[in-house]
Amino acid sequence: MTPQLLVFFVLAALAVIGALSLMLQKHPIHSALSLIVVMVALAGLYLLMGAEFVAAVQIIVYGGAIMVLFVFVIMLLNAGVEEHSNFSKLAGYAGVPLGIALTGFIAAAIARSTVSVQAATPGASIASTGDISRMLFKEFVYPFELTSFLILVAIMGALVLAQREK
Amino acid sequence: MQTPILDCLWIIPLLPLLGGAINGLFGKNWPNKMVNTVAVGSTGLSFLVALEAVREFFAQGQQLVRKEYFDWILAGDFRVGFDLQMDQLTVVMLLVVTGVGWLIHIYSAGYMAHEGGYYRFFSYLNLFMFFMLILVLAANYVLLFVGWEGVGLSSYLLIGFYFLKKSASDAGKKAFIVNRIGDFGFMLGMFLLFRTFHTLDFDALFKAVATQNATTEVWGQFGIFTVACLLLFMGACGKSAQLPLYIWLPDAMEGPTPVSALIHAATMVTAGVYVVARSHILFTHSETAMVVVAIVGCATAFFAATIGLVQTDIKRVLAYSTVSQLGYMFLACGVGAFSAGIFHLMTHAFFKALLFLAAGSVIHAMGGEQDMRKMGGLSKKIKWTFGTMLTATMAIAGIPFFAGFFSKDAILLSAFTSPGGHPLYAIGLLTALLTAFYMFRLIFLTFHGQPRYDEHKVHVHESPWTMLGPLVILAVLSVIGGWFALPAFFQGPDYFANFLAPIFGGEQHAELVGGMSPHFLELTLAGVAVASALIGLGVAYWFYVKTPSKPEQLAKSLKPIYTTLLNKYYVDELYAAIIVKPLVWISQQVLWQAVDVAVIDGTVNGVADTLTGVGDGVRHTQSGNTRSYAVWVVVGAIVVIAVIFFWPGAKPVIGAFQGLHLQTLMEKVRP
Amino acid sequence: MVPAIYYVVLSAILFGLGVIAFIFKRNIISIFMSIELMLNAVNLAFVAFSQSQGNLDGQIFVLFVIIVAAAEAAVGLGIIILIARNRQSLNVERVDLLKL
Amino acid sequence: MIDSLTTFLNAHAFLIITIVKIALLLFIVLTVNAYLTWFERKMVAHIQSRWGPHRVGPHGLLQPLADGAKFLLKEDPTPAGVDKFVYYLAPLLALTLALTSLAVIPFGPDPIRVLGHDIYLSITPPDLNIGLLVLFAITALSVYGVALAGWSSNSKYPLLGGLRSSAQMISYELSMTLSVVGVLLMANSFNLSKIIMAQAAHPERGIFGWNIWPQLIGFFCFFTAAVAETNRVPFDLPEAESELVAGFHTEYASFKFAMFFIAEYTSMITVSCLCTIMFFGGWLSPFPASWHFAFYLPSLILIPFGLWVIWDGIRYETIWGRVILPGIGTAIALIGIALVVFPQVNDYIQAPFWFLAKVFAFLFFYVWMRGTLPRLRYDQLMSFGWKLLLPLSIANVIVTSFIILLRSPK
Repeated sequence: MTPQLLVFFVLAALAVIGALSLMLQKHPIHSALSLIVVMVALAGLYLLMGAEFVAAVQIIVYGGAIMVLFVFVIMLLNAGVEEHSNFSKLAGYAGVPLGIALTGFIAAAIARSTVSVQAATPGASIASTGDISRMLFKEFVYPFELTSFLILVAIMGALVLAQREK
Repeated sequence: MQTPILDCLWIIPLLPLLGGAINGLFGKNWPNKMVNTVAVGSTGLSFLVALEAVREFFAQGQQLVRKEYFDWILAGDFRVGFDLQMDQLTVVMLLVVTGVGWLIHIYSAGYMAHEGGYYRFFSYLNLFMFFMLILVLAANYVLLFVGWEGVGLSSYLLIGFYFLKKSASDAGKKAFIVNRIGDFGFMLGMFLLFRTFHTLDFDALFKAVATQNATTEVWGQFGIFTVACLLLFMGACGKSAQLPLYIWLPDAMEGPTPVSALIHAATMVTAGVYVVARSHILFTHSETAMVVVAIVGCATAFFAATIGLVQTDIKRVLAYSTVSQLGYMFLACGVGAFSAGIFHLMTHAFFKALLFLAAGSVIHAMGGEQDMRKMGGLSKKIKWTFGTMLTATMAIAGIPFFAGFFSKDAILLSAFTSPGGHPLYAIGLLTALLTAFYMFRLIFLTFHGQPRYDEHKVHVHESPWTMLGPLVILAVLSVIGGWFALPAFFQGPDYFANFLAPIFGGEQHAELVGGMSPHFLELTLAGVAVASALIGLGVAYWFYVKTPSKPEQLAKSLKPIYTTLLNKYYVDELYAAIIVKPLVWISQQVLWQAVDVAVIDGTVNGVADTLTGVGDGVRHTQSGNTRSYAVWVVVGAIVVIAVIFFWPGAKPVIGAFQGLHLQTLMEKVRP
Repeated sequence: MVPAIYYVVLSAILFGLGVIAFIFKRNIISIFMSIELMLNAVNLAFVAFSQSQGNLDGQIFVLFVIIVAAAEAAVGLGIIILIARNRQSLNVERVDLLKL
Repeated sequence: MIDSLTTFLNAHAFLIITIVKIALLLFIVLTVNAYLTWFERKMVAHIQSRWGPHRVGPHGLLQPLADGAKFLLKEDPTPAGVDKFVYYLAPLLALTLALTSLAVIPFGPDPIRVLGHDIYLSITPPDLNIGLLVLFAITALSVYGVALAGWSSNSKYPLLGGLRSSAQMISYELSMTLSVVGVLLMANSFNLSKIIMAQAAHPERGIFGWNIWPQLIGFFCFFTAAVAETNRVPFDLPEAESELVAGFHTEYASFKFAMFFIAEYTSMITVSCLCTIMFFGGWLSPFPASWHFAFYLPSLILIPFGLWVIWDGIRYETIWGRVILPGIGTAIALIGIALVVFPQVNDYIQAPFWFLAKVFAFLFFYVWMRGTLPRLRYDQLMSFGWKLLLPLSIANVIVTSFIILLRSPK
C-alpha cells in the first residue's frame, strides 16, 4: 500500500461518490456541486499521474468556468427540485439495467484489450508544461487554431441564442 | 541592348484592361468627360507603348521576341504559358489594332455622347481592345483562343448594347451562337495539333512542322495537316463571317456604329485571316486546305457582293462589303499570297473603319436614319463627311493610288498567277466590279440627287470635331496606306512583302506566264482591275444619278433575282428550316417531355414518395421523449461494443479500424 | 506506482454512472451535467493512456476535449435558457414537441 | 523517551515541518487580517479626517480583539427555508480557498537550516512547477463561495449580489489570467521563485530590473482585475450596501460573516503577494547588490520607528498607553539593534523584509483606494472589464511575445 495507491483510492472513492450523488441528488445545485467534487478529484488524479498542466486546466476551465456557468444558469433560472415525472416507460424500466450493462461491456472490453496498459506503470514521466505547449503549437497547431475558431463560433451562437428578440 | 517595353509586352494589353475595369467598376456615376478620358487615355497610352515596342523591335534587328511570363496550365507534358511574342506579322496587327482602335475610341467619345450607359460602352470597348491585343500578341494557340473567345464575348456585349431592343439582343445571341460553331472546330483543331505535336506554342509547333514530316499532303489526301487546317479554318469562318457562317455579321449592325467600325470591320473579323496567316506553315502543307480556303474566300467575296447590290440600309451595305473584302483576304491566303492578304487586311482596316465611321456620321447627321432611300443630297450639307467617305469609297473600289488599289491588285495578281487560279481571278475581278458599283451606289444615293427626307423634321448638321478628326486621319491613311507597294510598280521592291518575308517567305509569282514578264503582267492586271472598277463606277453613276428610274425597272424586269438578293438568298430561312426547327423540336419533345419530365422528375418524385412511405412506418418510434432516445443511444453503444470486441466475425472490421489508431491520426494532423 | 488499468477501470465506472444519470435524470441541466461527467471519464482514460504510453498526445486530446466542452456548455446553456424561457419547464419529458 | 521522539521527528520531518509551517502561517495571516481591519479603519478615518477607533486600547489597538469576541459571541440566526447544506458550505468554501491560496507563496529564497532540516519559507516545495496555475485554479474556484452564499440565502438581495459577483469574477478572471502571460513569457516558467529570480537577472540594476517596467500595462490590468476579483472598492458591487443591503452576505451573521470577512482580507493579502512577486521583484531589494548600506536598511527603519513609538507612548493620554506603547516600541527597537548585532540573522531577514514591505505597500494602496474612489455602476463595471481590460491585456500579450521573439537569438 504505497502512499500513491492510498491517495489514488481516496480520490477514486471521492470521484465515484461524487458521481453517485450527481445522479441521486434531486436539486440541480447539489448535482452541480457533486460534479465539481468529481472534477477536483480527477484533477488530483491527474496530479498523481504527473500531468500537472492538465490538472490545472481541468480545475481552471472545468471547475472555474464551465461549472460556474452551470451554477450561474441554475441560479438564473431559479431551477427547483426536479419533478419526478416518468412518462418514458422505456427509460423507467430499461434505463438503469442498460446503463449497468454498458458499463460492464466497457469494463470487459478494457480488460480484454488493454493488456499492454496493465503492464505499463504510469506517472513515471512528469509532463512539463513546456513539452505540452511545444506539441500544442508545433504538431497540433492546425487543430488548435480550429478550436479557437470553434470557440468563436460558440460565442456567437450563445449570443444569438440568449438575446431576447426585439 | 536595352528593350524595356519588349521585355514587358504585357503592358500593352494591360492598359485597356485597366481602363475597362476602372470604367466598369466606378464609372457609373462619373461625368462622361471623366469616363472617356480614362477609356481614350488608356487606349492611346497602349498605342504609344505599342509604337515604342515596334521601335525597339526594329532597333534590335527584327528578331522574333518571345516572352514567357508565367505558366497558366501545367498537366503532364502539356504546358500552356502566358507567353507573348512579337514578330513582323504581330507588328502589323498590333499597329492596326491599337491605332485604329484609338481613333475609334476618340470618335465614339463624340458619337455616344447622347447615349445612355456611356461608361458601360467604353468599358466594353476597352475590354475588347484587351482581348484583341491578347489575340494578336499570343504566342500559343490556347492563349490566342482566350483572346479569340474574349473578343467574341465583347462583340456579343456590344452588339446587344441596346439590349432593350429585341432585335439587338437577338443579333448579339446570333453572333455568339454562330461563333460557337466555328470555335468548336477551332478547339478540335487545337486538340488534334496537340495530339500530334505535343505542343501548341507557335514557335515550337512550326519548327517541328518545318523540320520533321515536311511532306505536303496532295489534293484529296486527308492527313493531319488537312484536317487540322480545315478545323482551324472552320473557326476562322465563324469569326471572319465566311460562308456558310457569315450570317451573323449583317445582323451585328444592330450595335452602335463605332462598334461596327472597330469590331465588325477593322479588327475582330480579321482575326480569322490572322489565324490562317499565323498558321500558314500548316496550311501550306495541305493543298486541300489551301484550295478550300481560296474557294470559300472567293465564293464569299462574290456572294456577299451580290447581296450588297440591293441593300438599302447604309450599314448593311457596308457589312456585306466587309464580308466580301474578308473573302478577298481569304482568297489571298488560299492562293498562298499571305502577305497580300495581310496587306489587304491592313488597308481594309483603314478604309472600312473610315466608311463605317463616316456612315455613322451620316446617321448622326440624319438623326438616326439608316435607310439610304430616305437620304440624298447630303454632299453640300456635310462636306467633311462626304469628302472622307468618298476617299474611302475610292480606296475600296480600287481607284489607282488609293490604298485598296494596291492590296486588291496584289491579291488578284497572285490569284491569277497561282496554278489553276484563273477562275478565281475571274470571280475576284467580277467582285471588284460589283464592289465599285455598290459602293458608288451608296455614295450617290446618300450624297447626290434630291433630298428624299423631310427637311423640316431632320436638321442635317455636321458632326463635332471629335468625330471628324478620326475621319480625316483615317482618310489620309486610306490614301497613303498602300504606298508600301508603290515602288513595286516601278520595278522596285515590294516593301510590305519584304517586311513580312521572314515569316511567309518570298512570294512566288515570279514565273513567266504566257511569255509576259511578271512586271508587265502585273501592270496589265492592274489596268484590267482599274477598268472594272471604273465600269462599276460608271454603271452606278448611270443608274443612280443620270436615270434614277432605272433601278426600279431593272428590279421589276428581274423580279426573281432581285427578291432573292433582297432576301439574301433566303439563307437565314434555310438555316431556320434545316437546323433551328429540328433542334427546337428535339429539345421540346424529347429532352423536355421525355427525358426531363418522365425520367428525371419521375426518379426524384419516386424517391421522395418511397421515403415518405418508409418514414410513415418508422415515425412511430419517435416518442418525442428525450430519455427514450437516450436509451436507444445506449442500446446502440452496447451493440457496437459487443460487435467490435466480442463477435469474432468482426475481426476484419477491427483490423480495418486498427489502421487508423491515434498515431496515424496524428500523422494526418501534423503540419 | 498505480497501474494504469486502475485509472481506466475508474474511468469506465464514472462513464457508466454518467450514462445512467443521463437516462435517469429529468432535469435538462442535470442531464447536461451527466454528459460532462462522461467527458471527464473519457479524459481520465486519455491521460492514463498517455502517461502509460509515455507520449503526450493523450493529454493534448484532453485539452481539446475541455475546449470543446467549454464551447458546448456555452451553446447548450444558451439553448437551455431559451427552453426554460419558452416552455416554463426544465423537465425534458415536458419538452416533447418532436413526438408525432 | 527523548531519542524515540527525535527518531519519530526525523522519520516524518517533512510532514511535521509542513504542519508547523501551516499552523504558523495561519496564525500570522489571521493576526495580520485582524490588524488589517484596524489599519483600514484607521486609514479611512484619517482620510476622512476622523479619529477612527481609539477607545479600545491605545490608538484602538485592541479593537480587533473586541471585534473577534463580538463575532464569536453574537447570535447566529439561520433564515427560514434556506438550503442548509449549501448555506453552511459557502463561507467555509470561501475561507478555505482564500487561505489555501497562500500556500504557494514563497516569502524568501533560501531555506533556514534548523536541526539539519532545510525549511523553505513556503508551504509547498519551492520546485512546484505550476505555482501560478495553482493560484489561478484556487481563485477560479473561489467564485463558488460568493455565488452559493448568495443563492442559498433564499432572499433576493443576496441572490442579486451572488449573480453580480459571479458574473464579475468570471469576467475579470479572464483579463487577470491573460495579463500575467507577459510575465510568464519573460520568466519562462510558472514557478513563482523562478519568476522572481528572473527579475534578479541583472543584480546591478536593482529596482530597474523588475517586471514592472516592461510589464506596466500588464501590471495595470492585473491589479485592476485582482481588485475586482477580491470584490474591493471600487468594484465591490456584490456587497454594494447602498443597493443590495450587504449583497451576498446579507443573511450571514456572526462567525459565518466573519469567515467571509477574513476570506476577503486574506485574498487581499494574496493579491498583494502576487503583485509583489510578479511585478515588483518579490523579495529582491530595490537597490543594486553593490550598495552595501542597503543591508542595514531594515534596522535603519526599525530602530527609529521603535523610538518614535516609545516617544509617542510616553505622552499618551491613558495609563495603559503609557505602559504598552513604549513596551512595543522598545521591542521593535531591540529587534532592529539585534539585526545590526547578528548579521547572519540579518541575512535571513533581508528577503522577507523587502517582501513584506512591498506587500504592506500594496495593502496600504488597497485601503487608500477604498478611502478615495467611488463605486462603479454595474454596466460600467462590465464594459470596463470586457471592452478595456481584456483587449488591453491581450494586446500586452501579443506585444510582449513579439518583443521577446525579436530579442531571442535565432
